Amino acid sequence: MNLELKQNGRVLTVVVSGELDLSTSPDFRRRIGDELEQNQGIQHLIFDFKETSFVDSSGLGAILGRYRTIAKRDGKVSAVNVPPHLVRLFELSGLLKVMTIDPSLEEAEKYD
Amino acid sequence: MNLELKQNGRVLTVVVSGELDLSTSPDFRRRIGDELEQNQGIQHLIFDFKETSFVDSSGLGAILGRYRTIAKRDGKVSAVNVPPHLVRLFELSGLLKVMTIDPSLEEAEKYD
Amino acid sequence: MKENYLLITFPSIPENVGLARVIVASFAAQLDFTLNELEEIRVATSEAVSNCVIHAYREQSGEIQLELKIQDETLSIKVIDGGCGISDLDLAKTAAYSTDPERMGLGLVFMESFMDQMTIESQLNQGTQVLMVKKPERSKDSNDDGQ
Amino acid sequence: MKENYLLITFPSIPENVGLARVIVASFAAQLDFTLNELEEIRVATSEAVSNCVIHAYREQSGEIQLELKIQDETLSIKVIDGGCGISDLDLAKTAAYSTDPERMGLGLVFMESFMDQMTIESQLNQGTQVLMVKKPERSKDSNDDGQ
Ligand SMILES: Nc1ncnc2c1ncn2[C@@H]1O[C@H](COP(=O)(O)OP(=O)(O)O)[C@@H](O)[C@H]1O
Ligand SMILES: Nc1ncnc2c1ncn2[C@@H]1O[C@H](COP(=O)(O)OP(=O)(O)O)[C@@H](O)[C@H]1O
Repeated sequence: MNLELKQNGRVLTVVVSGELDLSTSPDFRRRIGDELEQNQGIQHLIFDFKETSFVDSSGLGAILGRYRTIAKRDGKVSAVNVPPHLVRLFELSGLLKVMTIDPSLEEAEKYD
Repeated sequence: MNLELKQNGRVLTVVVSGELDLSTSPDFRRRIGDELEQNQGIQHLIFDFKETSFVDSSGLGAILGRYRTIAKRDGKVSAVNVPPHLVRLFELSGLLKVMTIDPSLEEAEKYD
Repeated sequence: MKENYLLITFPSIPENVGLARVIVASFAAQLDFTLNELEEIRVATSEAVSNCVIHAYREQSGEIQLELKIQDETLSIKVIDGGCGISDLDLAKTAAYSTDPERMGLGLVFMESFMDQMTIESQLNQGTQVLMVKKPERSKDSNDDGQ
Repeated sequence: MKENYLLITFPSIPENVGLARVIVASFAAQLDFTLNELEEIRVATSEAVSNCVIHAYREQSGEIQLELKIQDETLSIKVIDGGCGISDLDLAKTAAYSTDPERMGLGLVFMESFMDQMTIESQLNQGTQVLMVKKPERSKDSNDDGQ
């Protein structure tokens, strides 16, 4: 897994590439957690899943964990470029109750 | 493995895609063997390895076997679009003593 | 090809979860699964093997066995650990139930919904054995004797 | 990650040669091999496993065992069969020597040239065990204690 973090105003965009599972989710939690802690001005989180090849329940848990921080800041979590097999996992897991799927990065960035 | 056979005059071009190993070389031998038998007018053989992901000594043996038929017809065997890792195998195996590597399909087709 | 099998043993470290997925997916590809079905098999495998790493052996490291089989155009995957076992199987299968507050409790749910069949046998302090079975949809349409 | 292993057993059918390559390459990728080195490992594995299928068991079907290990940033691959064995190891290793007129006699040559180390033990009618070892070039430059 590889993460690319880009901040733009109050929005943090995270491009997730590769596999998000038991072995990579600790790094995912730490990297994004550190960024959110060091930068209290971040209110919204956008995940870009275009390059994400695999996610399982360990990965979904890691995504949900980041939501909790954002919720405390009254922010929004959204996902863009979600491949079909991930849409189904997001649905089944109930993650879509707290994370919206946006049609494009431009659309998602309007939260700022 | 998938094979695409195209005849043009006395030249048969074989585009090899996928893996040429113990499990696929029998099919390789049979398909090209049948074609050469049914069509005695074919004198030259060009292998296009652009889409070939893997070859081992079973595959090299299958290629060499086709050369024997062509040699009886005083023809030539050439290879085009050879990926670097295959060049090395061709060298080590001595296959380059009987098969030339040509810079392009157009060049190879001049044998006709 | 009609029948095949693959027996695998490896230590319960997180790095091997991805390896298990690759192995199972390559083995499963010998049947006529769609890409979507292979994806479901990858998730189910990932959940089962992750459970051995996290729950069965916790901090210690133990061994995980994978037994893959192809028979009657059907894939079966057995995931076996010699870990702590599960005390209440019905509770464990409940959606959102987890003994770990950091986790979602969805592993067994995914395994059940992505495979045709999923059964667990477990004994406390002895270990757990999960059996998952799946047949390609495309092979279900055809006659049972294959082609 | 410092140490890991993977023990695999499967029947000696040609379809499993490709599977063995995928498994070994994914396991090897836990070390710092270049793509070119991984390619060499794939060829060596393919040759060793093919030999079990063709020579060790011939028409019958037997079992092949793969023992993969990562230790000291070094990959070792053991390929074990319970087949006919090799009567003259030096002869077998000779380039272009094969007991099968259809084959090139290059398998053992490739295994030797693509791996850092290759050793064979064999007993007639008992079986053959091939051990191949390779360390990433990039790890050889650095200190032996890794980083
Ligand atoms: N192999 C196992 N060994 C021991 N306990 C297990 C095993 N698999 C599952 N469990 C138990 O079942 C519970 C539910 O598992 P699961 O649905 O996969 O969710 P999660 O992994 O998110 O906890 C786990 O929290 C754990 O207590
Ligand atoms: N696992 C094995 N069991 C029995 N004989 C083997 C085995 N591996 C190699 N041999 C013998 O060694 C010879 C040389 O092997 P190799 O260099 O791989 O070439 P090839 O496979 O083309 O014959 C084979 O022809 C065979 O007689």
